[in-house]
Amino acid sequence: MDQLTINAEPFRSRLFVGTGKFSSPSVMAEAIEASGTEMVTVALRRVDVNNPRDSTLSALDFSKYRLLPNTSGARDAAEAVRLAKMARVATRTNWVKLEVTPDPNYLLPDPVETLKAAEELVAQGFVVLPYINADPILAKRLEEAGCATVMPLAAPIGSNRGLRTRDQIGIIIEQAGIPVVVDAGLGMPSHAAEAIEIGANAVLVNTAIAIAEDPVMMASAFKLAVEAAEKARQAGPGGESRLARASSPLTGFLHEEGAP
Amino acid sequence: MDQLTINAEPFRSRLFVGTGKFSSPSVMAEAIEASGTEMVTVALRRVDVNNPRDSTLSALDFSKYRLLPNTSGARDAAEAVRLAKMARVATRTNWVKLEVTPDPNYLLPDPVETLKAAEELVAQGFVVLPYINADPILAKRLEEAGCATVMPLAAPIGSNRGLRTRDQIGIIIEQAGIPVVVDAGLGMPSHAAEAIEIGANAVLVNTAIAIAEDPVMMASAFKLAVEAAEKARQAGPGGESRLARASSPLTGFLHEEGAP
Amino acid sequence: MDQLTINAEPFRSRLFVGTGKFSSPSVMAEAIEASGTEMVTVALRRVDVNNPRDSTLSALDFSKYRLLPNTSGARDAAEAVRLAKMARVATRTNWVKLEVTPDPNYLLPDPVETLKAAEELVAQGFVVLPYINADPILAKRLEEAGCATVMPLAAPIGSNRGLRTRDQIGIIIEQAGIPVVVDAGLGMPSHAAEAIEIGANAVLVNTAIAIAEDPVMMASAFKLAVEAAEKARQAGPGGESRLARASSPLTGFLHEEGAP
Amino acid sequence: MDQLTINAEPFRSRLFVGTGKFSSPSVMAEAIEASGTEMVTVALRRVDVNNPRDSTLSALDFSKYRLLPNTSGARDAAEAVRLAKMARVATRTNWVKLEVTPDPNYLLPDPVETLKAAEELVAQGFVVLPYINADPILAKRLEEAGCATVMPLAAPIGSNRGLRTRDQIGIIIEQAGIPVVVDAGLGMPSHAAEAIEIGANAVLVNTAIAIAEDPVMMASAFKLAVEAAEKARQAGPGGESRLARASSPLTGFLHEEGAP
Amino acid sequence: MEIKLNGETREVDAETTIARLLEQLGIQPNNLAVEHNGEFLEEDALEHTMVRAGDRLEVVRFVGGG
Amino acid sequence: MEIKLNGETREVDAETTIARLLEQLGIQPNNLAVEHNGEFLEEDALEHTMVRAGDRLEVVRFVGGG
Amino acid sequence: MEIKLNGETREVDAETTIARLLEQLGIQPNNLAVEHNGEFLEEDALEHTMVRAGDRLEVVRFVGGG
Amino acid sequence: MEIKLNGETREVDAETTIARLLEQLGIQPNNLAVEHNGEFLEEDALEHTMVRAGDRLEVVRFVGGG
Repeated sequence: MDQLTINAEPFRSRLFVGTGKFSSPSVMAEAIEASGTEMVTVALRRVDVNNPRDSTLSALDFSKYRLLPNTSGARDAAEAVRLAKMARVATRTNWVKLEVTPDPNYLLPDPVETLKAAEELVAQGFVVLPYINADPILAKRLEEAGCATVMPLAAPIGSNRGLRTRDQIGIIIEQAGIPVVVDAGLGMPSHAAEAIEIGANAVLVNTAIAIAEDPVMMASAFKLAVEAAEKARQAGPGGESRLARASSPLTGFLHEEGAP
Repeated sequence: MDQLTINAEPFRSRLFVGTGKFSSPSVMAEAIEASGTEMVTVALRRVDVNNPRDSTLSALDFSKYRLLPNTSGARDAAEAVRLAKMARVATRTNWVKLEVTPDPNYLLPDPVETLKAAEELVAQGFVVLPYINADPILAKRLEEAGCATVMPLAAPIGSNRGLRTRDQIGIIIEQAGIPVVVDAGLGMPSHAAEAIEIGANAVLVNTAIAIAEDPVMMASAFKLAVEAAEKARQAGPGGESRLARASSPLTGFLHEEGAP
Repeated sequence: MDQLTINAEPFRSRLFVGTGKFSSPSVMAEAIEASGTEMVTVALRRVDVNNPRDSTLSALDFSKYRLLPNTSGARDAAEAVRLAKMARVATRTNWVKLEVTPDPNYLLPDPVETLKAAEELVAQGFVVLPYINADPILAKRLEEAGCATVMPLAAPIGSNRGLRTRDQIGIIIEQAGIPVVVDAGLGMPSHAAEAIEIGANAVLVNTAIAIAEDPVMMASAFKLAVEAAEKARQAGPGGESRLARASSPLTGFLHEEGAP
Repeated sequence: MDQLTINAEPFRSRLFVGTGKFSSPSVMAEAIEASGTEMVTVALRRVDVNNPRDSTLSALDFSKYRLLPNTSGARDAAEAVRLAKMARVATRTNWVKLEVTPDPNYLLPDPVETLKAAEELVAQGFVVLPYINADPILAKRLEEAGCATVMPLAAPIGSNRGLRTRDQIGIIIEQAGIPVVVDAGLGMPSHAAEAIEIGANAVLVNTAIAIAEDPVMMASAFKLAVEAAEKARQAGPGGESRLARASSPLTGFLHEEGAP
Repeated sequence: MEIKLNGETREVDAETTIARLLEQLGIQPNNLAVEHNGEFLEEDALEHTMVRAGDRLEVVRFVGGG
Repeated sequence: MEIKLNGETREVDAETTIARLLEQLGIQPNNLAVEHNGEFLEEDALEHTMVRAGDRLEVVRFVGGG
Repeated sequence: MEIKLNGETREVDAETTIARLLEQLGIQPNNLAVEHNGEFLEEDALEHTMVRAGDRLEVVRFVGGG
Repeated sequence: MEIKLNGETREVDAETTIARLLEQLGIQPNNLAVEHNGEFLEEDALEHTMVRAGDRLEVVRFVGGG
């Protein structure tokens, strides 16, 4: 399994972590630390003018993590581009997790607006990591448009339902020339491990960690699961069989003629 | 998640490992070491009289692992009891993994003979860990018969097919008063993690590790996956939802009247 | 697909129907009629001495259906045998659906008591159709004990959860020399069809029909689904493939040199 | 379950059938007849100038079936529009199954080109039924663009793998204001039934019927399965439960004090 | 005299066969099975088996079940 | 003169309409669609569109498809 | 004079640059991005862009998100 | 004299204990279990159990297994 590289930048950890929905900044910072991640997503929000010291992320040591601002809230390409540009100034990075989610119930991405925004952002010098439905053709087009990764969903954001799009993600992986990061819906370590085992290059997890009773512990759990799956792929798995394959040698003497 | 205890003996690792099918004794010993296990299964076989120095297991440091001899090859209760008694002398432990598998194709266990053998072995002072189909009532009866665990199968031995009996194992776990060890068929780290996540107390893995191209690496992968799942349970997972749950705050300003 | 024959008696319909839980005797009778079944299960209950005209089943024309009394309520072999003998007198048939279900939460069958009761009932001249967990070895032993069918469960009785034991039932079917009737848990027509498609000889449905808002309509739905699956097997399905297989001829002219 | 209506045209059958890959024109005609369908898809191909009497479809009585020409082979919107216009002349219908499939391995549809072609074809007066990935947002946009249905895929064309996109199709159905026709990958009657049971308005089947050993029998099987599922929805299913729900009354007398 | 019928205590005339008792109770004798003091009775035994004080009778019939 | 018909070079009489050309080739005019030099032809155009040397014609018909 | 700041009407001194306005409001200028009347401002523009009556300002900062 | 050892016929000296026989064969006595004519032998019985003509011996050891 090759080193993970996105836009020529190496990542030792295949786990990316979102910073939303934590109960406190310090819990968040500890969980991020425990996850071993090297890239965290952030969102943009209006400064509260009456209480301008927003310290949500102040507990994070930004020298240790690449920031990946998202465009959450954008409902079309224009809004996404607008957010991306503000994010670039606010976070001082030209990387952006492109999210265009017009539907409030399932927060699913719009393929057409996402491609349109991706093309524009690439042209403006952004490193674009688009959140998409598990659509192999769209993934290919985004790659051709110059995206740095594709980030197909396992299940709706925050649903914790696991790899419901397994077949389609398998095809995306098979055909991709850029890293495939499974995003959204991974609710348990086994889900993250499964994604890596079938060939995903990385996973992005937020809700499953943030809403656990002990987010720091859960972050550590996802860290281990991702490492487990990575090792499993390196180890060269033996494959499935329909019939049993004995793991003990045959104990022939029991059944010989003359045996009691 | 409480400490795992079997027959009043504590185990820090929830991963048990089988020692069959490794390509060499040294690879096996290294893989066992890498797995972090504290209990390994072994089988009985005739000594080769013409070449009596069987060194298969000589590479293992028995002071570090509890031996769990199995009765593989037994096709009925009598054979299983016979093997268990020989195993007790050969391995100097009264623990036994009870396997009664009359069918050579799928190596599935016989519920009636397994219960019969379990009752007899318990009466003879054995600590009995029976390999069973994922049958909640049988599991309960084996518990009542004094078994130390039940070991329901995920899929046929060596098939690497994963947790195909998930619903039934869930019921076994819900009703069990003794540890539930998922045995057979766990082919990838995500499978082992899933078993622990749904509440299994431990897992037993052999084929998936032994037939990997790099068994030592695969052993390490399973170790991490089991620890991941254990932590996830301790962390108090947040549960699934049908709809999305936003992980980023709503970025309201985009859609206000007067916004561009 | 051969004609279904149980104990040398032919059945044109592969759908058996339970008569419990219907909202009224007439709805039940109509639903049974609509199902096209030729065998219906019944249970035993005390006569209400103060109101002895129990008309629950009076609406059924018994000349059209074989009665299959069950031993529901039995918690061990002795109770099952006792119920079977009473059922034989009450229903004037020596066929019995053997149920031994000690656990009230999931109503799962006891493998050991079921085998014991089966042996005794066969010895007493009963035609025995045992309800069992999806356990291939137990199925084989019941066949050897002289049972007329095995009836493995798809999911707990009345749960409508579908074929959760698919792998194990597949093995039972592969190894069986007697008809395999999938019983319990089939909640929708697609579930029943799936069971027949993978090779089951028949299915037994009660709750899914009885608790539908329109049980007569639902009975008809199951009838059609079972027939559909039967035909599909006769038709020789083409099998799955991983890649696409074009269903339209290639329209080459679009991509020729010189094409617009 | 309301009558199925597409573009104000009623359909009694919820099964649409493709005409590709049959072993002979007469087998195809018989299978179509047996399916009970009222709409069949066709493709365009060059006339063989040296053997111009192409009789492939001559066995079909076109007065009985609406023709639905597809744009198979189109790799982008322009090709699809070009094919649609030729198809309109050749088949004398303005209905078109829009397929834009640039990838030859999985024949998956391109979301962006499909939407673009759909918009243009709607503008040109076509009744557009687009084949799409199971993408809820794309489905909604195609509806807004004036498409008559959406046709999300269950699995790759001809793969017979069943409803691998179940979660996503469920969301499409929940949000759709136009009929949802599950297309591609339905390999067995149970797959088609499942699609209708979860709320699809119709299904389109070709390969599973055409490559069966007996396509006429298989067509009949799919017909029954679709009817079964339709009836099941009308019947008001009772829903799943985790625990068992007894289908027989409790036989209390067995366990009373004083009972033998 | 008193007997126990389907779990309830009940006063019946002495010296009756089970068949006659069922008739008196309005219970039609078809589709029935009877246990007498825990012993299963074959059908023809109903006519000549006498009910005695303290006897336990179970009378069952088949009903809807799955 | 030579034209390209469905990708193959073919010798045809000069000064023919497409409709007549199809007739000569034994291709029945129903259920067809024709492109002429990459331009889609409406059906009634077949009668009055002349084939000229070097023209490209695509003649398609519907067949079995999914 | 009145401006609209993050959706709320607010009284501010006339003749101020955006940078100074933020300072007055106690908003630290790092990790921010600003839109001025719907136009995105590059960072260095904050120093020399004047706020005028009726202007709309959006001031955003990054926070936790997934 | 002949005995059957692990399924094979083998010539051994008369009047030997099982323990000595194993030693002669180069089989180390640890981690072993022995059946003698189908009867399981406790470990200390190896020293004083004599091998006789026609005896069947099974000598097993534990090996890798799952």
